[in-house]
Amino acid sequence: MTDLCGIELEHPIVNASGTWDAIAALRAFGDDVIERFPFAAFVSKTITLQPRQGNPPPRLWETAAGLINSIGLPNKGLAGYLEHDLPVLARLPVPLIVNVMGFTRDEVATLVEAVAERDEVAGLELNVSCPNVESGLIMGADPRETAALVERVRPLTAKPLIVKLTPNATDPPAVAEAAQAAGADAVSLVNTLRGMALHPRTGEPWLGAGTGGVSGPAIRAIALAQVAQVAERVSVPVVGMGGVETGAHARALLRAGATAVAVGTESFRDPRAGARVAEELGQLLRKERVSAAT
Amino acid sequence: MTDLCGIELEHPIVNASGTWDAIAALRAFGDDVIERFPFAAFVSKTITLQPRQGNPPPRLWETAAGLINSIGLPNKGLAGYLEHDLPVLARLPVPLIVNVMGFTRDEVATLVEAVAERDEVAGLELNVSCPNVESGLIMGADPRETAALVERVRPLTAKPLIVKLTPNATDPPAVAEAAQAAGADAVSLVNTLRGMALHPRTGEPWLGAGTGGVSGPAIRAIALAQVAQVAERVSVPVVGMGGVETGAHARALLRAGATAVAVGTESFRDPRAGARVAEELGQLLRKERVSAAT
Amino acid sequence: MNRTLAPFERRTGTVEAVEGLGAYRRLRCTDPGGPAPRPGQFYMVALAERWGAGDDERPYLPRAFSYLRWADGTLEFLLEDVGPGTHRLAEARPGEPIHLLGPLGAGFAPVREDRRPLLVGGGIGIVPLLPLRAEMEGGVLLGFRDAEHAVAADLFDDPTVCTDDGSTGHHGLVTELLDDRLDEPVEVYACGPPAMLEAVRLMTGERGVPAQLALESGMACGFGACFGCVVPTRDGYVRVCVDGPVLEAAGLEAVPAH
Amino acid sequence: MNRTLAPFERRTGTVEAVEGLGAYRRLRCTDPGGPAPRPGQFYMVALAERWGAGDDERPYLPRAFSYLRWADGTLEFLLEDVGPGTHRLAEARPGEPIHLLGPLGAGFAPVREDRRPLLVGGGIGIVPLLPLRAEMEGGVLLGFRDAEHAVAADLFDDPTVCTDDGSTGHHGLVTELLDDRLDEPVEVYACGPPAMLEAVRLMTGERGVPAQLALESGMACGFGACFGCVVPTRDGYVRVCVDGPVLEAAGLEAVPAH
Ligand SMILES: Cc1cc2nc3c(=O)[nH]c(=O)nc-3n(C[C@H](O)[C@H](O)[C@H](O)COP(=O)(O)OP(=O)(O)OC[C@H]3O[C@@H](n4cnc5c(N)ncnc54)[C@H](O)[C@@H]3O)c2cc1C
Ligand SMILES: Cc1cc2nc3c(=O)[nH]c(=O)nc-3n(C[C@H](O)[C@H](O)[C@H](O)COP(=O)(O)OP(=O)(O)OC[C@H]3O[C@@H](n4cnc5c(N)ncnc54)[C@H](O)[C@@H]3O)c2cc1C
Ligand SMILES: Cc1cc2nc3c(=O)[nH]c(=O)nc-3n(C[C@H](O)[C@H](O)[C@H](O)COP(=O)(O)O)c2cc1C
Ligand SMILES: Cc1cc2nc3c(=O)[nH]c(=O)nc-3n(C[C@H](O)[C@H](O)[C@H](O)COP(=O)(O)O)c2cc1C
Ligand code: FES
Ligand code: FES
Repeated sequence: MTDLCGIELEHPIVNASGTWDAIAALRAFGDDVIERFPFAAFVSKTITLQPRQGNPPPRLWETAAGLINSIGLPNKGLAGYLEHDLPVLARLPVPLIVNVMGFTRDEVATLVEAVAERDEVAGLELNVSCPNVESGLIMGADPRETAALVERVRPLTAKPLIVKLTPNATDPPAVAEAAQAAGADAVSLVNTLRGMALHPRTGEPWLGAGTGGVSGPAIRAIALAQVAQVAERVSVPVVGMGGVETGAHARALLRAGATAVAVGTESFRDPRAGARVAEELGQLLRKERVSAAT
Repeated sequence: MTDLCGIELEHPIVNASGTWDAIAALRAFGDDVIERFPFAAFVSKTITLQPRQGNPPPRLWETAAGLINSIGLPNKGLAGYLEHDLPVLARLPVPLIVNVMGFTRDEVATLVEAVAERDEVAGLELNVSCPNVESGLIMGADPRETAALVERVRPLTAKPLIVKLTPNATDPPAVAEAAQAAGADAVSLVNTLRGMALHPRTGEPWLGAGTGGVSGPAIRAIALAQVAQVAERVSVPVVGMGGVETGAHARALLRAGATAVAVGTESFRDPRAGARVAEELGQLLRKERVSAAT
Repeated sequence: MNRTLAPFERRTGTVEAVEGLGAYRRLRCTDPGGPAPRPGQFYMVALAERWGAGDDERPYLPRAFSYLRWADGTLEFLLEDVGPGTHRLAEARPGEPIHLLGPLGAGFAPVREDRRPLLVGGGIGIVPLLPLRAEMEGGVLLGFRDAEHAVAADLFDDPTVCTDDGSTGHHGLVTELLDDRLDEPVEVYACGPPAMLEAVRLMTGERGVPAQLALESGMACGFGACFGCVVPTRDGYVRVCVDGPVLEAAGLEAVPAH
Repeated sequence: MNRTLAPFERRTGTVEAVEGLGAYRRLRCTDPGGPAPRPGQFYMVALAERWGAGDDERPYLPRAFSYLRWADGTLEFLLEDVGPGTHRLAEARPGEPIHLLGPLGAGFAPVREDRRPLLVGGGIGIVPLLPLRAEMEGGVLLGFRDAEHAVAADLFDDPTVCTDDGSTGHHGLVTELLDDRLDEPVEVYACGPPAMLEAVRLMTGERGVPAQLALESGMACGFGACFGCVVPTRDGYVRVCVDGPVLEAAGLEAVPAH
């Protein structure tokens, strides 16, 4: 049993937001998805106040041991999510964590309030990797911006608030400290690193949005360093992620100070990667206990 | 011919600082190194005012499509470099760019003045990826710090000053703009991304220094994005680097706005990688000219 | 029903044979416990070992492939070597373990009342038409670059074949052959390169002929998780992997070039 | 002279054979245009294709290997499969292109006046001793984990062999055998695991016996470019790849465990 700021998890492995769509999986795999759900909690893809179509394709580029994506947060918007998705997600056998993002503090506040009041929701994750359209600053890259945001929404709910940090920042530990001081119950990292690729023939940017975010094994060592530095500086639990493919990778993040570990891109290669990583991690931890005892 | 802020290059490919030691190469390969030098300019490893032993081993960790290093800038110090290394490096058939780093602005000033006055030196590269021991800030992560440093040393020499940016920053383009405004003749990027690895058995940090810097293909897409963003914001030439293994990778950085391209970790796999990349790049550019003409 | 649910498991089969078929490679492997797919569905495929270390250290993600044949416990794919993933698969050795996820997506729908199916394939796009042809009578028009690629047409019985260079069959584009048939009461089932499918979409649209297009798109996951494979439709972007790959031409805004 | 200069070129040979030798694998390849190396020198080796995509998507960098034999145009290596790089090489197929850089580093120095060479090897560390033995008469003490590893001792003529588990030869550590010989006027030439070399360093130091140790160290480049392979000596860190791999025991602060 893992306690993630009050959210009870069967094991420490959850999905990374935006890398697993339980509703689409039900269409592809049927109810097995519910009976054999691979994660200890389900983190929904980022929802915004208004519906979003997302970025123009192409949205994907495969890079060395990694993926660049420019999905652009397509989603049904708050109302659509609450009406259509939430009832289906309530069928999942695990706690539901809803990831939200807004372009102003008020927007985030509206989202947090409306989502938190729903009983199906165990906790919220704030995606602060986007610019504040008022200040122009990336909310999650600036400690003051992050603090102001968390202070604004903290009073709106007693449910766990997880702040998801961006790695595209000079000092993620400072941002994490600011989030904690402002009342965040946990922090999660890393989000994707800004990346780019050019069309092999035309030389123009390949991705419809020009640039995207890098994920997968290519960022594993960078993620581990940031998780370790953040965990050293905050006392709230840390959800570590970035390139996790095996139980050993998850173990490394736990050693670095993470309480839970999220599996993202690896799920694209294996839809049940979460369950496999959890299994491998469990075996590693048992082995360690045995050799420690003897 | 490539003109890098006044430094004439036979082709656009140079070495990345700290990834090619011409003096050691002479010991391993003999004078062929001089007769068939693989780069259009030689960029020396960072030198500091005082001699440095560097970090305790282990200093290397191989990660997915990349390398993490914690070398720690071992060098003979300014005096040792000028007395022992410079005379040997003067034998190289290409322009010499000396990379320097200091822990205070005065230290950097001393280095720049002493190095720039030597005729063997064609230009200087300022490694600003380290903390200013006075302000505690990473010089190259903060636009004001960078501007203050460049303003301090700019008057000391008429020779080209290249500021090497760190990717571990929220807004590298802002730092580049500040460097340009303060009188930098060019900027180079990216340096390594902060990364970490744990010992496979003990779980303790593998690297003697705890963390290190990630280089190689794993950071290629991240480097390309930063080079493109910086090149868009500054008018001075940009030296692009990060994971370059082939002429196509160099071509992408040139398209993104770079004037020259540095080859780093790939030289560890092939000591003449620079010459190969230059050759492949030349073929690509010729092909493009032909198909453009027809 | 045009969608067989995939087992919720990336399963591991064994490569049995990889042989050339004209310009293409045919890969046969075991599919332990895999259900019978529907024509137009696809699989996400990756070799279990040494998947990577090709050009630019790729492939990393699995690749999407329509199935050429499925017979209890055995799958066949037809591959065109266009990059590191298909190259690695084209070099697979018998006995190698191979990861399979699928069948995925929505296949072709039954033909409409009072219409005869007309199957139109271009290049490697002929693949999903073979299992479809086994289920419905109807004409088959196949276009290829040249005779070497057209060898794959032998998989079909009496198809009408054309090549861009005239090295075999009619000299010209398959869409030219299609044009002559659009006055008949047909329903078009097409798969091929984007340019061909876009032409089919426009032609059938003008002539009011229903058409089902099996699209391709760069995919990371194949089961709706990444939102990366979208194409623009009249009601916004849809995911080719779960809402397609077979989509009604009438619903599409365009067939994207990528 | 204990250092042959390497051609300034990563050259590409061809794998001719890979066979088992007890617990180890022996790889033979062509070495087009490579010069004769000196005992104790090494090569940076990587297969030209599919170098990567093993555990954790590795290997990425080439790996360092002493040479077991060199005869005009042909190189032999002995490998212990301990990770993705050695694993890939152990699986190499005849005909595969293989990248070679070398010979690199400084090999063993001639024996001192009035001293007889005593060669001491542990495990895979016996490799550089074979070409050395061909150049100098003297005793050979070899230690292995067990009989399966000790098979490699057959490469030498009449070595004294011991195993940790006593499954063949003397039961015990090679350093115990060495201890009995240190009163003789010998010069020790040793290569093996860090713990063994550290023991040799301390023993020979106490008894005032000169010893040359062939060290290992994690390497990225092998030609002094990365400063990654350093070991601590009495005059600071030195690079094993250019100042070594053979270093005088007396000059070392310690033989690092990594
Ligand atoms: C539903 C479906 C069914 C398919 N059925 C078949 C089939 O039956 N047979 C068959 O041969 N193919 C089929 N394909 C196509 C097949 O999936 C692609 O050819 C394959 O994924 C190419 O992978 P690759 O690594 O070989 O080449 P890649 O290089 O990955 O892809 C080739 C193309 O992708 C683009 N590209 C180049 N580099 C990158 C990069 N780094 N990241 C992303 N894109 C890049 C370029 O446009 C290039 O032309 C199908 C695709 C789909 C979606
Ligand atoms: C001069 C010299 C001569 C040598 N001669 C021989 C020889 O003749 N025969 C022979 O078999 N070997 C020889 N070696 C050792 C050989 O180079 C290593 O065994 C090889 O590099 C291991 O690579 P790997 O990928 O197989 O395993 P790796 O996993 O790279 O290395 C195994 C060890 O390295 C560490 N390690 C684990 N993961 C990593 C990582 N990601 N990055 C860095 N280190 C890691 C661990 O301690 C592990 O036990 C020699 C080494 C040197 C320096
Ligand atoms: C295709 C894709 C879509 C993503 N969408 C979101 C998202 O909607 N919200 C979010 O907070 N993170 C999103 N992420 C980031 C992941 O949650 C995760 O932080 C990142 O991918 C690193 O983990 P990984 O290397 O295991 O994939 C997305 C990542 C990918 C690859
Ligand atoms: C082993 C190693 C040592 C390095 N030493 C230096 C250095 O002394 N000074 C410096 O400015 N950059 C140094 N770098 C960074 C490189 O110059 C380059 O910015 C980085 O490696 C990215 O390029 P690459 O991916 O092609 O290696 C070093 C990199 C490596 C791998
Ligand atoms: S391929 Fe991931 S959603 Fe379609
Ligand atoms: S291995 Fe690079 S300096 Fe020795």
